Amino acid sequence: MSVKHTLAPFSAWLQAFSKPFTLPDRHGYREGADRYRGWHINDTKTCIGCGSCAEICQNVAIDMVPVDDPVTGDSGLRPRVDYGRCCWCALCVDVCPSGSLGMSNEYIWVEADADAFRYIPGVDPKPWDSAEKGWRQEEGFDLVDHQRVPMPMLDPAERTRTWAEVVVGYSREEARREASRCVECGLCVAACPAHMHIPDYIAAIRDGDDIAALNIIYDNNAMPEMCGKVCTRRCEGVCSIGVQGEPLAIRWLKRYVTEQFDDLSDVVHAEVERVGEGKKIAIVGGGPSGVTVAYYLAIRGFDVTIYEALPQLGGATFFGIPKYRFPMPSLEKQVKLLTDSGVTIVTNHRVEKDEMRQLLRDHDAVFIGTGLMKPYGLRAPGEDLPGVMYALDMLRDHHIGKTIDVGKKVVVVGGGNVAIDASRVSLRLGAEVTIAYRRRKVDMPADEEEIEDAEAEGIKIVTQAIPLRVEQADGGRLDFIWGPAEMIQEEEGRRPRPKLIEGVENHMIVDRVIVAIGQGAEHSWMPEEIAEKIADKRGWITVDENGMTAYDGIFAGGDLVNSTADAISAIADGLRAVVGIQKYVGVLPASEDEGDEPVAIAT
Amino acid sequence: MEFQSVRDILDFAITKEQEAHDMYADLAGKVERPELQKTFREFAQMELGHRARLEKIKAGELPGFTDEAVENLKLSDFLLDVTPRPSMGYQDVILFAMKAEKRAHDLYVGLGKATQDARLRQVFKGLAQEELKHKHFFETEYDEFILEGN
Amino acid sequence: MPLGVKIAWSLVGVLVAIAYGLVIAGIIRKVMARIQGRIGPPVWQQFIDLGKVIFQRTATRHGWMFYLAPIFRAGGGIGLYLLVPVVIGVPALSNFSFDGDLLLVMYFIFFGSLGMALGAADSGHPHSPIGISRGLSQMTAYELPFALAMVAMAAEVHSFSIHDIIMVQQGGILHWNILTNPLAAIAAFIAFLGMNMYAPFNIVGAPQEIPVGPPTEYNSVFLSLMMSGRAILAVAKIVLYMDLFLGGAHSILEAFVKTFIIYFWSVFVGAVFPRFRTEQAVRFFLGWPTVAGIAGVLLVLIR
Amino acid sequence: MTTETSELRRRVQLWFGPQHPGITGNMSVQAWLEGDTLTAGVTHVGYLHRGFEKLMERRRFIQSFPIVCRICVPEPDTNEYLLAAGLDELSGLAAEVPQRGRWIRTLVLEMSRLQMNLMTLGGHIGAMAMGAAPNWLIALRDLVLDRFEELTGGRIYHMFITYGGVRRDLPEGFAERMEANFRTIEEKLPLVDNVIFDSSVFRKRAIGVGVVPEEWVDEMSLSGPIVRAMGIPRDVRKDFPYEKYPELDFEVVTTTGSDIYARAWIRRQEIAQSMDLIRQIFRKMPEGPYCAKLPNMLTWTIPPGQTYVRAEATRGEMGYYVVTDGSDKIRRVHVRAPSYVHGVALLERMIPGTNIADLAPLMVSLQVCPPEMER
Amino acid sequence: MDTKPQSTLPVLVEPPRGAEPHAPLGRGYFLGETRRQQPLPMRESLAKIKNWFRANSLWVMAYGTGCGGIELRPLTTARFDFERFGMAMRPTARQSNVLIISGYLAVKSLKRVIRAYEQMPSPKWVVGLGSCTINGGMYWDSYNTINRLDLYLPVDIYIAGCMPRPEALLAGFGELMAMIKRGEANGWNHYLENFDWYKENQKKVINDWNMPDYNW
Repeated sequence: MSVKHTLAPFSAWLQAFSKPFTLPDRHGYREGADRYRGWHINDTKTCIGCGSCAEICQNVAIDMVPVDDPVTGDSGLRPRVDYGRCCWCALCVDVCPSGSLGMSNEYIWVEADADAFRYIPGVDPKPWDSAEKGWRQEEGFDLVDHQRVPMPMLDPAERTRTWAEVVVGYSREEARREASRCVECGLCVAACPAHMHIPDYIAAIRDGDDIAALNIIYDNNAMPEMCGKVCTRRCEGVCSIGVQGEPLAIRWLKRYVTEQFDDLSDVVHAEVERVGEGKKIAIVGGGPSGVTVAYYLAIRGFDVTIYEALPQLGGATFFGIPKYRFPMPSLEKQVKLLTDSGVTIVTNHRVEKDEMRQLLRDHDAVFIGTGLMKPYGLRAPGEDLPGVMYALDMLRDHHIGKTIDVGKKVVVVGGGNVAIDASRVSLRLGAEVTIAYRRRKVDMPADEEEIEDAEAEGIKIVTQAIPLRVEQADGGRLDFIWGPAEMIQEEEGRRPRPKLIEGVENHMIVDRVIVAIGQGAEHSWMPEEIAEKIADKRGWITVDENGMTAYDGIFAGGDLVNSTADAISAIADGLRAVVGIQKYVGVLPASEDEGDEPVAIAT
Repeated sequence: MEFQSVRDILDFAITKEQEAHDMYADLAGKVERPELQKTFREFAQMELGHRARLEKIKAGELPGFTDEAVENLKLSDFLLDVTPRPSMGYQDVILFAMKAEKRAHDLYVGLGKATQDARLRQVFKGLAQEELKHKHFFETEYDEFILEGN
Repeated sequence: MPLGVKIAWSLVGVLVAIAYGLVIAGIIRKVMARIQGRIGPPVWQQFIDLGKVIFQRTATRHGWMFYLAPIFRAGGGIGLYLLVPVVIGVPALSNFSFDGDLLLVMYFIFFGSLGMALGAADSGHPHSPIGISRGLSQMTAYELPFALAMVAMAAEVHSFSIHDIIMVQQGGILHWNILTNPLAAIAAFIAFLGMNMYAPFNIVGAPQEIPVGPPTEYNSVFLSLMMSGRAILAVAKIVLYMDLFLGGAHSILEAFVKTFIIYFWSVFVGAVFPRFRTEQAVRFFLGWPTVAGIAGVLLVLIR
Repeated sequence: MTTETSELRRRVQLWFGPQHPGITGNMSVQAWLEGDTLTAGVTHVGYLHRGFEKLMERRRFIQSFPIVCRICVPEPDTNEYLLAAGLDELSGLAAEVPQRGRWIRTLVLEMSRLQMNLMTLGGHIGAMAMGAAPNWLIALRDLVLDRFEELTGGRIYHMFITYGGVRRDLPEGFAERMEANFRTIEEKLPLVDNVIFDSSVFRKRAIGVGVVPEEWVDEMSLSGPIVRAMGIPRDVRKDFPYEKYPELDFEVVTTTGSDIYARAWIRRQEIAQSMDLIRQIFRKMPEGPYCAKLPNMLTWTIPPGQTYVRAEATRGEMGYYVVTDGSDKIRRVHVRAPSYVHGVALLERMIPGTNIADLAPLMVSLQVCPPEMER
Repeated sequence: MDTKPQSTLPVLVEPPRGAEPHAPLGRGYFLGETRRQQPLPMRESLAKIKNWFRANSLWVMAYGTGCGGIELRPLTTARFDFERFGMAMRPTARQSNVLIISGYLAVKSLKRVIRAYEQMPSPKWVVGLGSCTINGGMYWDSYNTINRLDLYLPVDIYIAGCMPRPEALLAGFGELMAMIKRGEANGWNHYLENFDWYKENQKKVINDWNMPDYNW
């Protein structure tokens, strides 16, 4: 025990005369650090309710609960955090696809009641709702992949010289990589009119099980290859990854799966009971809705016959969609599956009034899916001049193999998908094409992607151009005269209407004027007593929640019914009718839902 | 034609509405398609409604014509005239109705110009406005549903 | 002064002494907190603790010896206090000093611990007997230098009366025993470290080893008795030291200052050292402090 | 039960823990006494068992990160790093971890070592009932925790190192604030030295007490400060360099004695070493991204494989044996925790002959971390 | 408000497994408090004084049951210094008033905690620290931990966090003190009144129940 070692410890008394370490505030409260992980905050306006936070939370601390005032277009759910589970790892914040979730730097919460530590950030008001500081998402650390695997496409210059498909399609590797971006939120399922099981088949693709993926797809889509190529893909519009990055290429993934198999009959095995043996169903119109009804009833053992006026099934997807988007073999593949499933197909056969009456007598139910086949006229002076043609007619003639002469220069009137298709077909037939559209480019009903492709291929788009009249010009050509329009917004939320600016007339000398302004129903084949009951003034047909019209035993679907003019809605109508028909013929209890397989329709 | 009073004018207008109704009712019997028959009957009913409105104004139950601005899409200005046929389609039906309303509107505008009495002119202006409103109804229908892709 | 009045005054003195003991403990807690870099509890915290403990319900049942132990403890403290005069000339605080009280004092210092030993052993908790055995070993060890210092004092004045010892030291600081017989004082003050249970000699209640030693099982009123017993024992001991070595006190203020200094001495050492093991502590006391005590006695005898 | 132990059990039996201030956590030691000497001791664990290795088998890779840091409460970062390193290696992401990410990982590991050592050093003397030094040292450790809070958003559980790098970049002015904290720490450390290494009582209590014989090192696979206190320079940072340690300039601290004092001395030196390393890291750290581009964490799968990764925790060699099977979850994890060796096997072997008062200092100096033993 | 209504607690257990308390409830040594009376005005003010003393001298049982123990060290030492508020760590259950359940409880720990809790003299309080005590926290699906602490012990106050920082702990203890002063922290009474229920729950998870059934 040396003197040094006895005396040295007494230097500790120096501390008694210096400042204590104790924090001065009586309650020891300090503001949390700038990126402290404290209580959750959520911007409910930008939150889309995708549930990725709940998915990544390893403690199951986050539940998605319905809130009173959801913003339209999301799931209507918001995360509720249970601080009896949370571990403040902030993975939920980092994964949040919309970037709405954050954490404040507040950290004191004391309660006597264990059940009080549960709240919906942003909905239940809390003192820290407006906290500026705290843990937020940061560039450079993403738990989800925001970048889409690029889709290989033909070069625009290349495309116009050939009818080959523009989109090349993913390879297996690319598809698996793209599929692994999915966060499985399921917002797409709600957005898809047919409520396809999108996350499920994407998961199957990711796991490399293409057969399973195809079967999941066939759960509620009988024309998936068509959808994989030309769907309007509302699913991608709501995709949660798309909020901060590029949405998942759901359509291309579906396309990838369907392209993997040359003969679907070997692969698709629907596991359903054949409840419909002995029941006969007639389907008028072989478009997507009709095909859907036919397929799902046929696999249930119904005796199904499709009557189609054109030489091929497919309806608008056959005669309307050009082959560089939807090649013939793809369609034939799907029709073959239909045949293999036992559907009788009668093509080149137009049902007329008496036959329709006969069909009703012979069958347990009849489904009408004739679509909107009659183009609306231009109704401008000169519309009956030779050289003015209708896009629908032209596309149909082209697809059934007729030769079409479009001359050197073409103007297409209209801005829908039909107009774009007609333009691109004309382009490939060797013409120089201009699109004249009454409204602005943003108002065009055609797919944005289509418009971009068309422009890339060299199609000019003239907007706010109101066709006034068509006159005969020299050399058998036509003088297309149009006036400029101004856009007026009459009601909030509706698309603005064009209004002619009088006094100005523009001329365009062309060989052909192709009209694609719109199309309506054509019911001349329908017996009056039926039309009287089911059709409204515009020719549209109203159906109930089972897809049945006001006429007992007649079901309807497709463009006739839903007016959205896209294939997936038609398929959804078909699915609804499948359930409805089964209930109608008594093989399915009327009150109960069928369950989720294979026809799942959310009410 | 001479109009002495507001009453006269309204009586005239009521007659006009009645005529329109009769015409639509007549057409409803002539077209082939049942759904368009319904459409014409609907239009006829609409004209009856207009007539009832004018009668109420005449009886003083309604204050008069509102002065709200109505947008003129001018669709009827450059589109073709339509002759009613039994096989006409919905596009033509709307177009026909639109043109009919435009004609009525033009009539009141013309009458208004020919009238010296400022008060009566006001009434004609109001009636023209009414017809413009009806026309606008059809024009929006045309714009929205017929020219869907354009 | 009639005996009755004196007894009454003494009882008041006991209460004051307990309060003083608590205050001084509170101050020490505060000082200890400061050296640890903390702010520390309020000075009156000991009173709150005592009050809280009194208002507790007990939930223990043991043999009757268990309940007697706190009484022994408090009794030892009070007995010791009543024997040592606090302030000379203030009748209320001069207590019952008599010839030979020094012997009784040494007994009373033992008394509480012995009672504790009996009671704590009855609690059945293994920490209690281990703590008691540690305490008694250490006590035996520090009693040796302490007793030697006492003997030196008694030999100096040829009396076993504390009052006599105080009287000898009157007349200035140079007459204080701490200066007249520094060796004995050193022995006594080292023993005081052991007596006061501060580091490095806090082996009885060592929480890291045998939490918290003998009083492990005590709570509620019994714990409060022990707390006040401990407070008054501490006061009695420092008053005794003041009387023996610092010449007693003539005013309350003087008593306050002197006792505080004595008490602080143990804290001064205790705050900066860790704890000895039991056998290290025993060996320590039997080492040079004992030698110093013997030297102190010899110093008196030689003189 | 052998005759010998049944003989022992007739002696006084004393339970240390689980509720006992002298035990370094929630575990207990059942001991038998003869006088003041423990003649035998049995460790009892299971008070903290949560089944982490099992829980990880049903969580996605990213979800395991919040779990592993709970394995050793006072020093979570080594666990995070090891899981990240193991998965990096198995998934092939290791090549993509950016340099800055690796530097920040090293920084976090050193900060973690620093704070742990500060606390343990206090524990050495705290276990001998000297209150002041632990108070100061834990207050100083808090300064490091403040920096952790600023860097990672959490005080104790950082959940900061992930595969591919780390979760955030350094905040503005981080190095300066760290330097200011270091100055405070360095200012106080001489005082700490005075009351610990220069204290006669501490020397009496610590020198020659709790000596671990050198033969036990390989027999029991000891590591960390226990081994370095015998003069064997064994340190994973040097022997199997990982992250940026090869680029840092440091020597393995060793001393001789192999007793409590020597181990405390090792920790004291490592505090200084950590501060030096952190200063070096700040000097050498390049700019750039801090994390590789991560795949979608909700669906990520790692091809089948297995690996053993190791790192130097403050307590010794920590290792993770990770097996993946191609799914999105870990197939098996085994955590090689130094405390298990030191706290169960070594401690039981050292108890006979130990004084009752020396058990707590012994446990601190072996740095027994119960949650790590139980996982 | 003195107790949580029984109905809010989820019933975990089926009928008791047999083992009855060895003394009938209500006839124990110190069970006066279960026979509750209408407090007289005088008693009420006395209770206020008692509660003031109790609130300002909380002795915390030094038992770090889980991860949360790590934040108790800064709390008790210089940086946050809870002794300022009259609190102190007591190493023995007999002298403690507050039992901090610092995080998750393994079943084996639960047994010791119950033992310790029952040894503590009334009035006593339980503070649940962190998510784990509220609803299982990180270890909600672990086979060896309990999820809800209030099924086994009456918890007076919860502090959310994982881990709650020392500042949050101070706030929690401040709230506990306020509750004690208001006379609201009555978990210990709740325990007495629903003793059978708690015992059933405890025995449901603790399979090797070899402790005496204390009758308070």
